[in-house]
Amino acid sequence: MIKTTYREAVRTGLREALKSDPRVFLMGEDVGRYGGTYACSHGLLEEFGPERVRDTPLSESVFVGAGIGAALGGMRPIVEVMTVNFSLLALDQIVNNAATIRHMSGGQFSVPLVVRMATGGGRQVAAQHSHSLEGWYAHIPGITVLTPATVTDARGMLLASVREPDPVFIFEHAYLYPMEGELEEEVGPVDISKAVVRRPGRDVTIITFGGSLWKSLEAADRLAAEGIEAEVIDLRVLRPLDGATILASVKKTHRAIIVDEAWRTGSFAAEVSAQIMEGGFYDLDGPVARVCSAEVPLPYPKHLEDAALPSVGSIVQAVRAMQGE
Amino acid sequence: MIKTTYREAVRTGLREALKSDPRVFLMGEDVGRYGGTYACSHGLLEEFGPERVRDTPLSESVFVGAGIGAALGGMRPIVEVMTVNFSLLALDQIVNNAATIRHMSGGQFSVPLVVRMATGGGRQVAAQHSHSLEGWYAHIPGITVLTPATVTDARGMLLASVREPDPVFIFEHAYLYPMEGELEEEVGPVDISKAVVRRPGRDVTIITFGGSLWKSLEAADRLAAEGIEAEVIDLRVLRPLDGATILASVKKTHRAIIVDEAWRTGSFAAEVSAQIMEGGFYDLDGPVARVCSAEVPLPYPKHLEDAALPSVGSIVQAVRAMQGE
Amino acid sequence: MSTDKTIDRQKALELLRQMLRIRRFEEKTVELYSLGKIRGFLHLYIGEEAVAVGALQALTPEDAIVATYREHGHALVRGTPAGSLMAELYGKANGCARGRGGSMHFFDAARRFYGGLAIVGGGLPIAVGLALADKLQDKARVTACFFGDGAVAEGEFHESLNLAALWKLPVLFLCENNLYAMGTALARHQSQTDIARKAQAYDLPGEAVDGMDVLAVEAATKRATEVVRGGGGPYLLEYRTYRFRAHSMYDAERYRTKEEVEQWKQRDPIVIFEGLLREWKCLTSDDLARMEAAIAAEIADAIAFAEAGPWEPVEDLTKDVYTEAINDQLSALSLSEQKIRKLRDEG
Amino acid sequence: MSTDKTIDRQKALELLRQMLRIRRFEEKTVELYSLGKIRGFLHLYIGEEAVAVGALQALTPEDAIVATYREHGHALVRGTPAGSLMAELYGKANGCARGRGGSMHFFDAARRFYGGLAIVGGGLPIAVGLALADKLQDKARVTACFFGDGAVAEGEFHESLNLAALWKLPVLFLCENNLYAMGTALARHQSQTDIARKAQAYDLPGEAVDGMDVLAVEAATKRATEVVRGGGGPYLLEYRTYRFRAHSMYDAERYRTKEEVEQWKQRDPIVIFEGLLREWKCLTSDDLARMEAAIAAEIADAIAFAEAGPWEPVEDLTKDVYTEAINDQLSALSLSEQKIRKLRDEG
Ligand SMILES: Cc1ncc(C[n+]2csc(CCOP(=O)(O)OP(=O)(O)O)c2C)c(N)n1
Ligand SMILES: Cc1ncc(C[n+]2csc(CCOP(=O)(O)OP(=O)(O)O)c2C)c(N)n1
Ligand SMILES: [Mg+2]
Ligand SMILES: [Mg+2]
Repeated sequence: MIKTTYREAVRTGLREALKSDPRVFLMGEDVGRYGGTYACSHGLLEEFGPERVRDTPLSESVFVGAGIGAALGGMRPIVEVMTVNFSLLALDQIVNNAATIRHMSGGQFSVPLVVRMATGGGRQVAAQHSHSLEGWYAHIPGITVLTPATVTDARGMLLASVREPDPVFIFEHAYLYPMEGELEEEVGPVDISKAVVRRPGRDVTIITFGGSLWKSLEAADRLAAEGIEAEVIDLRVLRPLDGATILASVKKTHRAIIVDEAWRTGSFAAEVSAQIMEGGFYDLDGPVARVCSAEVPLPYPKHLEDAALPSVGSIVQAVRAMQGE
Repeated sequence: MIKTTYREAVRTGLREALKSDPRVFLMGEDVGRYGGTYACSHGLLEEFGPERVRDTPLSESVFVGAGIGAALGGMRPIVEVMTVNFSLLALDQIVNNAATIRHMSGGQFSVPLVVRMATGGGRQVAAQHSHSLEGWYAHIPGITVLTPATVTDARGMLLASVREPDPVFIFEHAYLYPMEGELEEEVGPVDISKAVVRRPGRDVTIITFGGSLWKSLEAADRLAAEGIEAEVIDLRVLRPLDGATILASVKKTHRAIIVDEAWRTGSFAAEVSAQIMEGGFYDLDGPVARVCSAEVPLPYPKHLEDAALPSVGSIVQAVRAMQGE
Repeated sequence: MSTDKTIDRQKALELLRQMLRIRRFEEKTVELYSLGKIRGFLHLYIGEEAVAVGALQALTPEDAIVATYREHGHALVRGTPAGSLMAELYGKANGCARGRGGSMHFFDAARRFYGGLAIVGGGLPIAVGLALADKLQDKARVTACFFGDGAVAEGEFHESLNLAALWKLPVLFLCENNLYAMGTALARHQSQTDIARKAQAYDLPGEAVDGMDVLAVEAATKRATEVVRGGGGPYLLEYRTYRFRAHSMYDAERYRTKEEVEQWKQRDPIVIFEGLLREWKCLTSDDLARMEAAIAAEIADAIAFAEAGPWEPVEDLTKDVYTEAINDQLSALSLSEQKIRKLRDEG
Repeated sequence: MSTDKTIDRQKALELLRQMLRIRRFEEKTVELYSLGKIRGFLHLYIGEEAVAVGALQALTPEDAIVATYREHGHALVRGTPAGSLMAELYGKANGCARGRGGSMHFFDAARRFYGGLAIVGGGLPIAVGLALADKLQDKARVTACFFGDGAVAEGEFHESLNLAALWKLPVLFLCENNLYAMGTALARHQSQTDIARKAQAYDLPGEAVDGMDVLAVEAATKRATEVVRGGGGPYLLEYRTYRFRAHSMYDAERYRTKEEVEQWKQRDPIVIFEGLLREWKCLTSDDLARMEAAIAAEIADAIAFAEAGPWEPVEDLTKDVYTEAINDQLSALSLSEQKIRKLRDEG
């Protein structure tokens, strides 16, 4: 076990991927000379050279589309879209090409593409730089959507993704990059099909993913002090969703709450709630609740941003409110 | 009352809007000389001239963005994005500018913009031309999302929208354009804040919108023949959602099913289900169900497309299955 | 019109035959459309045949093609059997994309035909990526990317030409300028109507060619391809051509006059080339009749192949959404089980 | 450097003062950032001051401005009080956007300052629309749209220039070419590094100007503005300039050498213009000291204003998501009631 940061875990994952397969290459804005906006690719240009670590112009649509094309052409591109906010400019390529080509061509073509991007709020960068749109991506058939929350997943999911035959989208919560964690030194690809229980409990299930995992775990600790034992599920994979793990937990706890940093209406939390409705209704002692972001373009000042985002406090409160029901 | 088509209702709505306010103008691909891909603006160029009915290049991002800018500059633009499929190219402008500017500027600026687009499948135009993404739009705070299903709404919602101070997105199901209906000759703006009960019933609530309304009503007729009286709610407005009308119905029927042409995972149907979970759990006799599209890029052949989309048959079956529970 | 009479007779007849094949194939699709055998959108290439026929002469089987929704001609010339294309138009499982794509989405892996992509401008980034893959793999292949004049207005045109030029990628950007984007005339969608000239903004070579002259198209494309294949980076060619028919099957053509269309029909690439071949004594009426008969037979066979083809079973609806995904019974709750993953043993 | 010594002394001093104001204001923000008073992203304009100062001389108060996340200078020159801007950087409710936007999102309706938009390239379509509104309303106003060299690669640059040129809209496209898009040098993101030349692809005038020379910037922008205001359609200006500091507060600057930065600092627009004014006998050391003192006082006042400003109450979080929306208590179920609509009585 080594202590490492999430950022470093991504970096060593990228390094490993580049080393293990000559078809892998990295491209995106400032992944090379700059070393990555979040320093996730620092040193890789020097190690692998400019053919395999490619700085792109500010042209999200073409470099994501070129990733699709390169994947069709036999390569294993890893594309970094700096943040999810800018990925809107590439959404046509993603929805209409990456996600459709395999099915639409009758299975003739595969798109083994990995796209990474930073997501989420909480760093006071205001309305145009704080979106949490991974739930949108999870709506698209044909792609896989991953939300690593731990250092192990940050590294291992990347390594698993470059071996996938179909497009994988990895959402790294920007808040997590400096976070430290324990990593097995030689950890390879991890499973990318299952949710995991990060904390067992019996009274309520807190279902979450990405940056919200840590808030949820802290909330669970606080609740434990009050005698409420929360089970915390890290979804890890938003698409295809591992409903079985969710339902098994709800069957045990009879109560569930979903924590999702997206705006509430149309959040991925709604999908999880709907699936519990469909598969776990008779196990429930009360309605499933959601803790999401306020329906507002995220403002810059800390007090307003804090008020808009899910917090340890709002999770604790929501769970307490359920217990009263 | 006059008999008219949905297409004609949109057209007369556009005409009325252009006549009633000199600040209103129309722009989009082929809205002028061609008369609109779906003929919704046929004759308007001749009547209002090329300054007010503007053919644009194929540049979705700039003509939607220019709509935002023109709205900021004192005009009341109506922008036609030919279909929702192409609107992905304009999503950055919509999410990052149209939806944020009012809040982000501290209320200094308004964006009185109307954007219309055709949505939905069912016409055998395959994977890149059959999306139903209005649910995605409903996720965005700062905009209003309308889904007219009737001729009255097709016309009246447009007239209401051009009077709104904030951006309104209107999704017209392409399948509906040739549909006939009854229209009050002088109908003006209609309410754009409420859902309506299109068919009263006592046994189950079918919640739907847009093109799926007609399938749902037909399903309700079939179910009535079997003695099941379904109440059919047309949401009309996806954002802000009229939860009260939904919950009032569920309180009465104790069962609900949502019909939504989007892919199931992350559909707007999930949001409606989650809201019933949160506000109507104790009224429910059984779990809320969803009838959505199969999770697949929509294929071209009719038998496969039919199998992928919600149908009268699949709605009837889903309701029957619930009754058995 | 090129006046090089030294052209090989067989070659010349083959060019004519290919143009005629496209023309007759598409004329037949119109009939089939009105019979309801073909549905959805159907965009005809009639009038523009010289472009695909001429341009594709420059490519080897190893090269790649990315085309638009108006791609019947390109696929026919590329060698995808007419039956496979006709079956695709029918939506049959023996079609070139298992019937799933229809008219707008032809695919053919064996011939490196990457669509049939129907979002205007959407194919350009894909072509750039295919070329990047070739460059990274040291393959001397080129990718030919066809798109319309309308696509030139899209941001993806700009981003694609810049990136391809910046990285010196082997892409042929082939603009089929038929003067209209649906109902919008070139001058109403481009401030600078000289499309070839836009190449300068990316420091790459650009050239306009008479797209009604199959020999001129061939010659220019061969020159361009040589540059591209030789490592010279991308090349922009603008073929000046015209669409004789409606944009798709539904189009009142209010945006242009009958006279304009008639004038362009005077420059029908097939009629003109046929005349030239006769003038050069390369073609007799008998030759032509034999050619027409063979084409008619080929198309009849294609229709028979399509008619006889099976429909894809409904159970296979979600097959190939993911690789080796097994049939997903629309149950979202167990999606994760339905996707077979081979984490460690996969290439 | 322009050598027209007939320049009005007061005017010249004002240009210098404006550049100095920006420089000192931003130097102060660096201190405040390290004190934690300012958070989030902070992009400095230091080194590029001649551009905003020179360019804005061409505008009247009726004209509109659309800028980027690097817009402190533009707002200061435009006349938004320094206190209002500083308060915005603090996130205080007396800021120019009620504190909601911070450094990247300055807004000022009274001065027609439409952001502070932080998606690269995202401001160009907005500017096109503002100009369209002016044209439709027969107003002889222009819209000045600032953007970086990095934005030139985005599709929106292309789409915007084409549409503005096509419709002859009064937009000044003002490219601040500081040779880098974050860490990516111009030659690594543009195949054609002569940005002004790209204007030809849209059939509009384009011109490059020394962006370190405030007088040259002013002169070129005035000429361009005259054309645009006169109905000549849009104009592209490329200001060649340099950013002396990091891209934002976090940037190891691995992508350029210290020597390169030092060389450019030799061309510091303030130092050079100051020298010129001294040479022309327009400026004494006393003048300068007085100017610095006044600026220091202005900035001290701005900080005091920001420090004294209130935080926006948390209850107002969702105010102005919609017009006159009342506070939405995060309850999605009653959203519809929370949006006050005035269907019939609204303008
Ligand atoms: C992004 C996008 N916008 C709009 C459309 C609808 N559409 C399909 S073809 C077409 C015209 C394209 O014109 P051009 O590129 O010149 O090709 P042509 O049809 O003339 O061959 C339009 C507007 C589309 N498919 N994609
Ligand atoms: C669409 C988009 N992609 C990426 C970013 C992240 N980003 C912010 S500024 C910047 C560099 C922009 O360079 P340039 O346009 O030259 O402006 P400069 O910062 O040099 O003034 C980048 C990549 C963004 N804000 N928007
Ligand atoms: Mg065309
Ligand atoms: Mg720059």
